Amino acid sequence: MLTAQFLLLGAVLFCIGVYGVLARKNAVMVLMSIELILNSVNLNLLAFSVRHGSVDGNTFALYIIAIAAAEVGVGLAMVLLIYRNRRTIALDDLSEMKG
Amino acid sequence: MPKVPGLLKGLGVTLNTLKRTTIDGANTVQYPHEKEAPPVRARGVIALREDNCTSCMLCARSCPDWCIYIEGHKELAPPRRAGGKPRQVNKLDRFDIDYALCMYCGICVEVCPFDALFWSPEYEYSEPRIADLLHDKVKLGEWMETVPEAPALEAGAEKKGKK
Amino acid sequence: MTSTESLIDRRQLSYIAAQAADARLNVELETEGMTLNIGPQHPATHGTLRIIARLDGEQVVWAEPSCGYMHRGYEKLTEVRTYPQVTALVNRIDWLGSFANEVPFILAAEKLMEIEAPPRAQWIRTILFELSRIANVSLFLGDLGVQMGAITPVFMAFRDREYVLNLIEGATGGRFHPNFDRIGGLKDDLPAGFIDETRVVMKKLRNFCDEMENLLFGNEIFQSRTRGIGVIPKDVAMQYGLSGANLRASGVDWDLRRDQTLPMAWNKVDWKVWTHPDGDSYARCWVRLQEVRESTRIVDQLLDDIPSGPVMAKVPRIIKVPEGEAWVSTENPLGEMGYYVVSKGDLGPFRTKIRSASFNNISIVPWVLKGVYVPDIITILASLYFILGDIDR
Amino acid sequence: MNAALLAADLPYWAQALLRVLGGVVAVLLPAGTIVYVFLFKMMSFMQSRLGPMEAGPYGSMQLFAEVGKWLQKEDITPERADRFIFKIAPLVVLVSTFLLVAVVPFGPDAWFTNFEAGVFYMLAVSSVSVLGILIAGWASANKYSLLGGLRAAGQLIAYELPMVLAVIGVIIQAGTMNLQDIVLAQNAGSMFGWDGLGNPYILTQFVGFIIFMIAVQAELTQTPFDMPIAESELVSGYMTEYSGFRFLTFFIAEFATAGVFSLIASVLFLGGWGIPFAWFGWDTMDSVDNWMNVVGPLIMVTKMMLLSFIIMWVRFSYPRFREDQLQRFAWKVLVPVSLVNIMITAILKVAF
Amino acid sequence: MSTDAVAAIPGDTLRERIVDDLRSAIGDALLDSLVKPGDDVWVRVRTDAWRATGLALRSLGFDYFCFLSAIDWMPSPFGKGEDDPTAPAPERDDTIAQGYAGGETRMQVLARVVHPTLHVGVNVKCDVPDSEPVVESWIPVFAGANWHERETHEMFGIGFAGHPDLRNMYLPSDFEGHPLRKDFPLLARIVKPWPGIVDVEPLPGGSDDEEGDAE
Amino acid sequence: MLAADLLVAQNIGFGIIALLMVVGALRVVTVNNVVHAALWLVVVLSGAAAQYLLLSAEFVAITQVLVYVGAVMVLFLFGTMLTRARIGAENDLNNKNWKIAIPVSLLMLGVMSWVIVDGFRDEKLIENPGEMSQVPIQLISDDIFGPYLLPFWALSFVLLVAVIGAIVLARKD
Repeated sequence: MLTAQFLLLGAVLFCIGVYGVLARKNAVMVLMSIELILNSVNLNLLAFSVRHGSVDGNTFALYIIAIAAAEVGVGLAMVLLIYRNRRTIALDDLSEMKG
Repeated sequence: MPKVPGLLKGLGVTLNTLKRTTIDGANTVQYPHEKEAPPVRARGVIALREDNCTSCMLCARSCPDWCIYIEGHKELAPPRRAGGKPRQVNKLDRFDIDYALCMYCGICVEVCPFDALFWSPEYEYSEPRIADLLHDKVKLGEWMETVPEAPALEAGAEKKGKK
Repeated sequence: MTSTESLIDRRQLSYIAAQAADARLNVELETEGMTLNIGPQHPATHGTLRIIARLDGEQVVWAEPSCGYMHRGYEKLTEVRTYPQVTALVNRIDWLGSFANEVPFILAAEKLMEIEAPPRAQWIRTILFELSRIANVSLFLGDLGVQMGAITPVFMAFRDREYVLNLIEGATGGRFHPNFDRIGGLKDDLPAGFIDETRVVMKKLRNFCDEMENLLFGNEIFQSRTRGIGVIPKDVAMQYGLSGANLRASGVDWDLRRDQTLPMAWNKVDWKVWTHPDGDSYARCWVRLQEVRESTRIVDQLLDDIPSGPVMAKVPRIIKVPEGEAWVSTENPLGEMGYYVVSKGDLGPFRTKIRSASFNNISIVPWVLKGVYVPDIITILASLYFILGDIDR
Repeated sequence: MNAALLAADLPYWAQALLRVLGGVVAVLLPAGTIVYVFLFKMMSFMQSRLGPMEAGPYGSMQLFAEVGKWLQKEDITPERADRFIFKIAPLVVLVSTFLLVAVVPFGPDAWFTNFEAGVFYMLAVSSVSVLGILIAGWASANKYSLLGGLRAAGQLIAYELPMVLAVIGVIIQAGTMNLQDIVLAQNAGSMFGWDGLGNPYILTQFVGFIIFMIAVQAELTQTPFDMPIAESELVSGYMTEYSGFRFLTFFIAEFATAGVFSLIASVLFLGGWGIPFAWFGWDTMDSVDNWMNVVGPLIMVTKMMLLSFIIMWVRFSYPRFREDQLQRFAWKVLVPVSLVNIMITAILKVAF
Repeated sequence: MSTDAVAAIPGDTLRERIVDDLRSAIGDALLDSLVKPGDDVWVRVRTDAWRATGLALRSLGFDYFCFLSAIDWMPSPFGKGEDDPTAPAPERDDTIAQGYAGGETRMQVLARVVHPTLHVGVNVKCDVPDSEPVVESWIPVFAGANWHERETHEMFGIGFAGHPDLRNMYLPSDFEGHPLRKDFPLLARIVKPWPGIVDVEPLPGGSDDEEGDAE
Repeated sequence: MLAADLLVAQNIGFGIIALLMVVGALRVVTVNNVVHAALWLVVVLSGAAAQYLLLSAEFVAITQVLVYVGAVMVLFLFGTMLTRARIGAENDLNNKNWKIAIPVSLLMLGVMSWVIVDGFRDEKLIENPGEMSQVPIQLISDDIFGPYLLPFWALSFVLLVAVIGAIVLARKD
């Protein structure tokens, strides 16, 4: 197994995630794309963890998973709030930050 | 939140029933294998004693569901006493009860002045086709075998002859 | 708007507020409104009642029962039938307590004819009346469990109700639809052995009531599901004409068996009218449970001293009821069941208004369902206890 | 089932096949037994009736009749449903069950996998079924189903937390997350210096056990926590639109999961495949006699039946909660109590 | 115990007093009344005083709403559906005769309210004008009248002014006709002839007046 | 088992899973139904968990399943179903600059792949794959509660804030 194969997979996922963030209009879809990006980062972390024979990568992967959970929680709460006030979750329509 | 006693009592009831069913047997009956006898008065099916029927139409007229069909004709019967005039009697041609319509109210049995109709507790006569629930006079006559004696009455009842 | 109406509105509002305070997790996610059709084929509406509920999340914004799936037009049908035929018909209104349906109709006809059944007939009528109440309400107790997810009570209810039905069948010949009452008395006397059997069965039913109390009423989950749910205040209950246990659970001490003089045997024995001050679902269920117990007591006492004598008064063979109007209502298992019979001197009634208990009891549903949660719809409907035939007639 | 036992002699593919077969047996056998013994017979007896009696002696073949009936039923998909998701949803639920059984140890060498983080894995995998239920509810294009699915999701997430927290007490006491080691720790343990009984954690972690069983009841959506399928409210919740084979899949998953959770509970709290007084002083996994690989599974099945009995007994006796009461119960009672339990366990662990 | 309650059940004097109280409350809107001894009390009020009567009764303590319905006093033109369809239609008496407490119109609205502590009820009737069958709604008086009025509207075609929604309760919304009106035929009695019409066929050639000695 | 065997098996496994993940990820950003996208994301995340297992990070893999598949995705589905999850395709999920997004992300991919390939060439992940063993959980916990305790505290605080924030945001009043 090569280091590069994991890193390349991570890169592909990352770019797909970036595309999703840029191209998607629906707030939930954007959040999902962010999850893709976070996962690609995790993949890199773990690959390097193995590469260097240290567990630090594992630790930080765990931290990232926890952060992702928190992010999704808050993000979805915001989406619901926006939806409640405006009956839409299309981000383009949200030009102002009023509740 | 929940206090324990009420919840445990509920478990006790089901466990008790489980115990009782195991020891004393269930309250249900394995139907096709064993059957419970219906009470004597049970209104299962109407039986016809054809000899008594004079096709007077009273039952058909008083049926709330109009489910009794009677056809008959008059006919001369030999005189009862020798030398008498030949009697004119009503001869029954058709006596059908449509059990798909019947609501088992028993009015026809009650109004019959000649004791031609009886209740039988027999209940197993369901049919896959609804048209087969129309019982003709032959079939109704066959039910006569299953008609039981009227039950004894509870103490204190005024004895009276069967009407 | 009168002042009472605004009072009701205020109560309704505070009720909604209290319910909303109980919101799950205290976090309400507002969702798109949704219309939920409960019924006509739905396991919770024992029969074919349909409830159209407008929901916000799981909270009911507006609910309306839609009945008529079982309308048989009995009021019209009575106009083309003779009095004995109508008796067979009205059996089918509240099919769980059939015998009790016949009694007020027969009493109304007897009132118009100004005859009275002999005492023995009155006694037997009362006994069978109470037996049908037991058969009806014990099924309610079992069904209550099913509506709330407990599957065992219903089997116990069916088990013990079967004994009562056996008694009714043994006496009348009809398990569900006795058609045993006649104008002027009864069709027949009791068969031998009825009294002893009934005593045994009444003991079993008291035992059944204890079981229900332990299995269901004492259960904390059941209590938390029913207490404070679907509160109907006294004055609202009266306005909507609720009757029976539903009215008594709202604290109105009114029982037609006690509070009117009818040629029946209730006032000859010692019994108690149970009321409950709360007016919630639990109160309604609890009052019914006590009523089953009380009914077994009534039956036991009546069995002790059945007068002897005939069971039929002298009536002509062809019954023509004199001209007039009469209203008779009795305390049926479901509540006040009354017949307003208008006679023109014919073989059959000219017009019969059937005042069935469930129609009034269920007409409060739009009021009481406002602001409750979907699971509470079921609890409240179950505790109001209706029979479809009794609503639609 | 004893795949690991034969591992030395068998090629890779044969081992894998054996494990798969063992897994199928370990899922279907308990499910079938639970359905027949408890759902058919015990429930009937508790309701004063006999239950199925026609198929086979005492209706023992009834289950096969039912399976046959379901299999030959038409597989109906609602017209407006999301077909693909509708079809895979029951399989997701079933997969969760199969993944769960993979960590359960049945004997010293009778296991499918021996994860280091077995308990953790079990908790992770059990949450996958939520996904299946949620998409089953959504894809049915039915309001009752959707409500049922949402309720299930809310409930299963709410009760996963108490379950995790209840298990943590055991983990602290055993000092390991490996299920096999937890079994060993219980049976080789001692109480107040007396090791005759071992140290089944049901005694020391009684609070944890109760919370775990309540959470299991909720995870399995059995009464009093069966709002997602709530017969009288939501018809059949997320299962409303399913028929035939796919309903059977849900059905198997439900009862197999009950069995698997009972197995896990008996591993965590009842000493797993060991029993008191029959633990002959073994103190490491290697020292356990080989015959335990045969007796162990039997002991496990016995314990599973015992715990399933309790689960089903409660199911047949209680009415159900309301959704908000259930959530309140989870967050305001179970979570705090289990946190206190963890605290006390940790303190005692450090103290002794 | 029940004996006290029985003693408290009011007699006819109470009923008469109720009628007097009602008369003083609504004045000459009370057209007619009937106190049947030992039975019940009927009053008939003017159509325009229908709601006022309800309010007056409430203020008299009649808080319990029992039912509301209507009566069509026209004799049915179809009889009991037991006529021979081949024979010419029989003559029927079609005079409209109202019942207790009189009346002037074909249809009357009938309601019953009860005093919850005195345990005495009052049957209130009011004529429904033939030309425009509308009376006032009782919903402001008794909220429970809602469904009863809907039912009455559906069955008799009587309108209730002030009722928020007089949808059909039982029948489909596009159903035509008002089933409980006497001129609405009961189809079940029309599509099938009465089996009682068919009589025993006479003896061919024999005269009918000759009676046999049987039975 | 031979190390070479393992290497082949792992590489095949990696290939299959990676393919699934890439397809899944592409579907996530292109499919026009929110729930379908979420389910494709589940495929990607489960694939990621499998990759973690290959990378001998058992604990992280299980956490991935527990948190992502069991909780985050359920939350996603829950949220979408509460708002607008319709059955069938929706057309307006992409915004108007999706055409620009494609070259942007392709460019990024190109740059990154060039860097990765250039930087690592055929460097092995680990010299002797047979030595690869699962990371003991104890080491991770020593790591968390040792040198990285401060981030752990910070994380706990973030989680607490997130919980409170989510509740405050989603509350009705």
